[in-house]
Amino acid sequence: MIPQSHFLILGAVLFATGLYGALTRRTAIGILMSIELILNAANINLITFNKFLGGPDSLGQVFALFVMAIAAASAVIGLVLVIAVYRNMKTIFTENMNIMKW
Amino acid sequence: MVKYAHLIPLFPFAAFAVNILFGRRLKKASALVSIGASVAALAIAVMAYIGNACGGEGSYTIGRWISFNGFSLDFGVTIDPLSCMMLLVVTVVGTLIQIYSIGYMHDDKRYSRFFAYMSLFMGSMLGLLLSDNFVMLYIFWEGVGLCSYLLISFWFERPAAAKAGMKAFITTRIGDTGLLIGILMLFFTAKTLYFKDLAGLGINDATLTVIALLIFCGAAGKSAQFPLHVWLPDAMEGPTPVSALIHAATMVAAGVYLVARTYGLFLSQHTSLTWVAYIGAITALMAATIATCNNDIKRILAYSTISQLGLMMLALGVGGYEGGTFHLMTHAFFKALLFLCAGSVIHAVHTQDIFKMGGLLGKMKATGWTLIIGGLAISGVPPFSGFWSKDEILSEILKGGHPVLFGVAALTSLLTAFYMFRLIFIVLFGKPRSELHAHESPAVMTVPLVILAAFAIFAGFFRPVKFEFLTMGVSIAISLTGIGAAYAFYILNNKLLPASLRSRFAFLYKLVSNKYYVDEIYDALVIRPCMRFADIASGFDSKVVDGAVNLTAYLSVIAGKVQSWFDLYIVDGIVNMTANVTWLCSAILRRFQTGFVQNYILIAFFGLAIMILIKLIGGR
Amino acid sequence: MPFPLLSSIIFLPLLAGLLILFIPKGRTGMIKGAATAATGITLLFAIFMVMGFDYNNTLMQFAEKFSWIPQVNINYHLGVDGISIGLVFLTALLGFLACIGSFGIKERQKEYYFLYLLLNTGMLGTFLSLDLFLFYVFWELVLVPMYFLIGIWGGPRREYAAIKFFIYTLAGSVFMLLSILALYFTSQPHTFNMLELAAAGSTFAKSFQIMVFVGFYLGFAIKVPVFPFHTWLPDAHVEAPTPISVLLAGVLLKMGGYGFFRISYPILKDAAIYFALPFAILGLINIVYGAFVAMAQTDFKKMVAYSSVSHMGFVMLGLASMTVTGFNGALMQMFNHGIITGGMFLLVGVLYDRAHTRDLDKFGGLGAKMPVYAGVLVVFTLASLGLPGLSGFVSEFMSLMGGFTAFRLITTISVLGMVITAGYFLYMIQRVLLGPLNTAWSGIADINKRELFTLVPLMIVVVAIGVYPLIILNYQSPAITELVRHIGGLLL
Amino acid sequence: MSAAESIRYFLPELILAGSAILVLIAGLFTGKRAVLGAFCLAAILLSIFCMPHSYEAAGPLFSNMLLNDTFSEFFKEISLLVIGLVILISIGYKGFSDEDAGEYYFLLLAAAVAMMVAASSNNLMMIYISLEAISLISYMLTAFLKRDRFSSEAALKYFLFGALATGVMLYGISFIYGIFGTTDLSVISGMLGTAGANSLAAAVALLLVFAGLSFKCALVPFHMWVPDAYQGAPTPITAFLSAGPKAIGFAILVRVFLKNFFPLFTGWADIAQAVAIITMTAGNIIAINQEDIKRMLGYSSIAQAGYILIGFVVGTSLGIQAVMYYLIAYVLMNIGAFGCVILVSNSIKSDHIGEYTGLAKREPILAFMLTIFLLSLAGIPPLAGFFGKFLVFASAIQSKYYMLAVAGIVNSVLAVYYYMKVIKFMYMGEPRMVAREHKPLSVKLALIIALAGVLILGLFPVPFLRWIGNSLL
Amino acid sequence: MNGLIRQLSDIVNNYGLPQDFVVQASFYVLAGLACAFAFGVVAMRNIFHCAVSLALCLFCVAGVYLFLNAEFLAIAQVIIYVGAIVTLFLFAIMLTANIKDRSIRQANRQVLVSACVTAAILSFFIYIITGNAWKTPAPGAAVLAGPGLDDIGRALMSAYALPFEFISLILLAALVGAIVIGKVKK
Repeated sequence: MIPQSHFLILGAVLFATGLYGALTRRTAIGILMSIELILNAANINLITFNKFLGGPDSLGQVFALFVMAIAAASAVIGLVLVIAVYRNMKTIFTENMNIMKW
Repeated sequence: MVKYAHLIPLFPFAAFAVNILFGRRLKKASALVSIGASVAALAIAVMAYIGNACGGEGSYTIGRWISFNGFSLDFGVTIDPLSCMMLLVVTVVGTLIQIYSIGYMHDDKRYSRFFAYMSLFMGSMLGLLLSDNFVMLYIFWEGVGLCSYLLISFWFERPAAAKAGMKAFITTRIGDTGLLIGILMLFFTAKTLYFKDLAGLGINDATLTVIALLIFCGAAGKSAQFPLHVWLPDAMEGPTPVSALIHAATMVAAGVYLVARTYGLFLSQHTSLTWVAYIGAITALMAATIATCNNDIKRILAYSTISQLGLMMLALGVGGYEGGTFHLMTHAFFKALLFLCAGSVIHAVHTQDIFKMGGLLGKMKATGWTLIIGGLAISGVPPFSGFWSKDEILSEILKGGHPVLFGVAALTSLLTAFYMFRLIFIVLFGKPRSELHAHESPAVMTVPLVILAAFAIFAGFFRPVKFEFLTMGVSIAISLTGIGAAYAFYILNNKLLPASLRSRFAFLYKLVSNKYYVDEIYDALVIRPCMRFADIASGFDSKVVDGAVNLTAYLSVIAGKVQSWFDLYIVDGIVNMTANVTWLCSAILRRFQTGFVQNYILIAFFGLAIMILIKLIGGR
Repeated sequence: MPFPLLSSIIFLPLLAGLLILFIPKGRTGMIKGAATAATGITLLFAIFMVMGFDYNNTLMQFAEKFSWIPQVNINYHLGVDGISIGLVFLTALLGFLACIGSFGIKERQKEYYFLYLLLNTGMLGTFLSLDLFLFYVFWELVLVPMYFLIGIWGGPRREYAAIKFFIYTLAGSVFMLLSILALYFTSQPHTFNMLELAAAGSTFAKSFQIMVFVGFYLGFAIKVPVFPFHTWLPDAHVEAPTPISVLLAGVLLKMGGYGFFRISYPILKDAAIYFALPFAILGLINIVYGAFVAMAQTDFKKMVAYSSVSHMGFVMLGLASMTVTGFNGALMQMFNHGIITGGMFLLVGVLYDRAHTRDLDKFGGLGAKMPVYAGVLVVFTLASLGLPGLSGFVSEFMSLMGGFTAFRLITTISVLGMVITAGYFLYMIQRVLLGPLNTAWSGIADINKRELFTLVPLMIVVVAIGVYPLIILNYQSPAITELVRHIGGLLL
Repeated sequence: MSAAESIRYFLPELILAGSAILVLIAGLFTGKRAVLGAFCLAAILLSIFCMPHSYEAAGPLFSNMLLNDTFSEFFKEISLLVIGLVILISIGYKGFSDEDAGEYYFLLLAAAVAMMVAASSNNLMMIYISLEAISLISYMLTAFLKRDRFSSEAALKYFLFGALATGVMLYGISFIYGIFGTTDLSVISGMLGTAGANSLAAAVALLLVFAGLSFKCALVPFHMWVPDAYQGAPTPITAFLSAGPKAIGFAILVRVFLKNFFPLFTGWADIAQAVAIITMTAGNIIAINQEDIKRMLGYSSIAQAGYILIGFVVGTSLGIQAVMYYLIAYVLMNIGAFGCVILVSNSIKSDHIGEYTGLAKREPILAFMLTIFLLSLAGIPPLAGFFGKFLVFASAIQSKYYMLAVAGIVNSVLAVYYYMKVIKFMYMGEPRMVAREHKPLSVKLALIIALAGVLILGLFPVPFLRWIGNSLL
Repeated sequence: MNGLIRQLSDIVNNYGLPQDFVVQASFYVLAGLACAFAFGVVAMRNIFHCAVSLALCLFCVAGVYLFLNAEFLAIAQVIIYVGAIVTLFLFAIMLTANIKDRSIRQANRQVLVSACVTAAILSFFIYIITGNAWKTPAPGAAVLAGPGLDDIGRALMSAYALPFEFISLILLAALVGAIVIGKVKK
């Protein structure tokens, strides 16, 4: 039997990886991908807990489902924004997006 | 009759109000307003005097001035021989001098304002004399000081006059603060501010001494006692009638009056009295010596005033209340006379340097003879008034058993006689030293002279004359010596006198070589040491004492500058610094907002990590 | 319900100000008229108030009290007693005279008079409100118009001076707000009512009192101003237009002193006693230091400004003394200083309007060209340097008498400070009026009717109080006695 | 209460959602922003009208997804007020092209629905979803100036930052789910005694949720997006961002922490205290030298959030009242200020503070209004902002949080400087001559409402205080 | 899929290995792969490859779901993520970035700090996770297999109706917004 914590650690690792990516990727798209990883980490947690709570309740899974939907929505918006920026500034590198500072 | 005494000051005040408001329209009439007021005051003063003389001893209350719970202060008037006498003197002299001023100021462009100030002064002075408590006295005390300031710098276009006025006010003010502190101390130790309670205060001597000395500070400032006397000679920048009234007869006497008024305070312990005596002595001698070598007619008189006041203080200091106050009165008359004569002379010759004058007796009979009378009076030649008072002072000193002080007094009166007659001889006798078109002054000026001369002669008999033949002889001898010496210098070798004293020495040597031995002896034995001492004294006065005053003024200005610098750069600097520092922080902190989104995220999560860490360490 | 006299005194100017907002820009005559009328009627009301005031009754008179924000027990509570009545009258009087004095202002008059009237409302409200919250509101309300009045119509460095004044005073008053809140939550039942707090004052712990007192102190001391919080004052005074400096020196400084009288001392008596010595020392520093700094000034206005620093020192000294004499002196000194310094600033303004400079060294001999001006200036100067017979002396003397009971040495030194005062004032007179006429001003005109009209009433007050101080003492001394009895100071 | 029965108490939201769709459709036919805006306003008024009736039965809705209580009602009304004002001022905003008007208003109304749901949601899952909804809509609105680099860059930064923040929050919520076995707040608050509740995990999970919310409220260190987003976004949207999400954020903070997690929360109030102090200090200090007024107001709104957080940290009923009162005042004065900024930029085509010089001479009334709003933000009596600060500090003093109070006081003095800087420029300078633009009626209306609100709230706060008192948790 | 694994395990059992060895082994393999691909997402130079490895990572995660009795979620994961989102990413990449050159640096300047912060946070989380504060079924209560597809469906229509509907609004809004911002009139 696989212990609960191992699933959670998998989630934590994904979370950390996503965070690292979000902090270090140069392209906006890269950051978006990393964010997807973070959302997945959360999802893993939810589903894990749902199982190990051992009840009839399906909250965890439903929540995870909703998260997926929202992730999809936010991915759409994020990518549209990336495209808009690319359209106006011809770049996807975040360090070039600093016309507003200080 | 006494009950109207409180009206006395009101007339002059009214005159002041009228003149200051309507002076423009009144023009010459303003003089009459002031004089009328003075005459009215005089009348009531006479009534008061008589009433008092006939045993109507009455101090009474006018009204409440200030009161809050527990503390209340009523203003009232004191009627006793001293105040009555002074009232008479002030009103008489004041009236005469104002009449005199009609002539003296006739073509001045601020004619009416002059008389306004004069009346203001009269009012304040009379109020001062009448006041029965310290606060009231202090109010009028400052009032007369103000008037002296206004009148000294009356011709304010002359920078010297402006400066002199300021100097006078400040110097006296220094004394006045002493007086104020004294008053405060008195109130909080003795819980009274009335003169009548001063006799038997149940306070220990030490405190009492301090209070007395503080009050004496005020007196010294007003009546130009060493070391606060420096303002008086400069005060001569004012119009001569002013010098006569304020800086000879009345205001400067206020100091002596104050000491006399609070005499009970001094009598109850002797330290302060001794101080008074010695200060008086120093002043008297120093001023007299200076006077002997000065060439400015008014300054000579000013120094003589100082020395005479010193004499009065000395008298009071040795317990000679009678003599002091008596001399106060007589001095008022003859010194006023002398000043007015000087004024008349200056009016005639438009100079104040005695060595530009000479032989005026022929041209100006009235002025000349009255001047001589005044001179005799101040030199203490019987039967002139000065003789009686001075003689009384001397005898009191002797009785008090102060040989040293007696010597000083004697020397002073010798010198007095000398410089007075030096002045008289140079101005009135001999030939004119420069072409002057001198002419007698108009009657409006000479009549007061004559009247004052009369007072100068007979004022001595206001009080019963008492004879101590020893001192009388001594004093007569002294005065005659002085006069004789002066005669010897300035009449005998009159033809040989050059314009200026200094250059005369060389000339004397030439005379010696021309076998005029007498002059040599004179010169060797008397004049040169005398002159040198005088030189040293006046040098001391002008450099050290006066210098000290100026130095303090200068230093305080410097201090002011330093502190304003401090204010600007330190106190304010701190304020501005905080502002700048904030601005700097802002300039630095905003740099975190790099515009690079992943920096934002990094910062955010860094903060988050720290928070979690805190939780992990802090637990729960 | 009786006629709300105090409310009408406070809000009449505000109403007039709002009215002015609807007068077209061009009609300057109308605007001036409205403003003058408003301030004049306010003065009339103030006079009615003084007439109807029974000065043997130490309770609050003409009191008005309505619930304003019941949730936090805030009331609209006005009242006047012997302590505030003099200052209210002073404010109304100066408000009226300064309004006439500001006819000289030519640009943006509409805004000017609106703000001016708003300022008046704030000042009057501060002196009349008995609810700490209301008091604070009015207190802050004063700052805003003052900021604009200095910043728009001021001198060359006006913007710096204005913002400095604003932030400086605000910084002080916010700490006052904290203290107010602390009082509110400590009192049982929670209240902002000054009178109830004063009654409950003895129940507060001493340490708490000290803490709160310091908070209030920051607020008031900056207004007074007490060394070293005085540096906003020279800037503000110098840059402000004449009528505003008049109010600034005449009224705003008094708000600080009034605060001590109305709030700090009655409510926090233990702390007040605890801080007596520091107060005395600060008073001394103000007197001497201010005098020295004033002596070094070459700018006429700056000199007068620093002279106020010096004079307000007497208020501190009198307060420190904890005696009836000292308190009377301090309160009276506030009134007199308001009148005298107001007059001084008006006079400076008169000269500045003609010469367009305030550099004392540039004048000289003006006494010959403008005799009337010279006379008036001399009177105010003498009053200011404490010449007996004029108002300044009475209050300073009383403050010193009070101070002397408690602090001999300090008071003695302060007296010496008066010599310096005489020094710099006479030095000013000499530089401006005396000496040979500076030919640059040969064409200068003497003071005119309007300016004289603004000055004569002040002169009358100065002389009247100087000659017969009871006319003001009668009003204040019963209340002061009550206050001292309440604090437990010396009934001397 | 099950879904079917809940519907009738969900009427206001439904009305708005429906009218959102209608506007979207209407947008295909007409591009007139005034018309569409008027329609939206009508919808909003209608839903406000329906609101009281929907409170006949206050209580859990949709099987306790939402909790219908006065507290949520209060914040729903605030949200509607915000949206209404934003719609008014965006009618007069020149930046938009009419082509997308329908979508624009659709998004605004959707945001309104999301905010109302968020205000009343009683379930962490619901909270997450509704907050995400608000965020997503905000991102899109921020990017609404399609051809403007500032707008799109701001939107992308905002998005990236926000997505991460909400991700973290989601992660935290998942932990809470693991600890309590549910995300239903009212169930959770019954289980606080259990061992798990007091575990470290619970604390950290709460911290993560707090992080997500402090992104919404723009609290340090999750404030970094604010200046850029505010500067780049179209001004009406800036007004919306500064008011709407922040209000909702605080509502949820109060609901989650002070209502349900209070026993756990007390443990780490010190962190929140530090956050409050740092937030206001940083906001004020950086705001001091900003040249762009929108950016400056951004920093100032960070500082304001710090003040509001004081009331939250104190956590007493007075503290919560202070938060709620301050939020009304804040919404009014901030939107008012941005409205003025819109009018100014319409005429001088610039948001640079230096360009405001002499505005008072050219546009006296506008300058006067902006002055009032700024003074209110600075907390000068007798304006709304002052009374808000007063309540906040009062709550701090009452609960002996002296350090917080002093910090707040000092900050409010600091803040005065930069507000006054703008006023100085407006009143103490010579105007650059520019033709006076006519001002759209709608914006005037919005400004008048805001001004009246600011004055009334300051002078006669009694009814509002009563309202808040009734709306307490 | 569970059936498949069961058959596998039967086969393995014949070789005398522990009961659910395969189950466990395959979980750890999947988890490892997921982590590896995740690392690929954040580490690879070519953004196109990143997207691909994201897809694979998500696929493995879907696999992990199977071990949590969440078949429906696993399938949803595959459809939504791999099917929709990653495709979207690929489109975006093609629209914006130039995928040909592999030489561009993919990590920015703050790698080091980020690594530290991430490591810290990761360690915190693992510390917490191992703390085992999680709610567990009361002892003796029958541990159910967890909700089946029908449970989820019923829940969606009853208890979670509101969020379910609400998300539709979100999606609509996202759609509309995306169109508005995306389309530009030439």
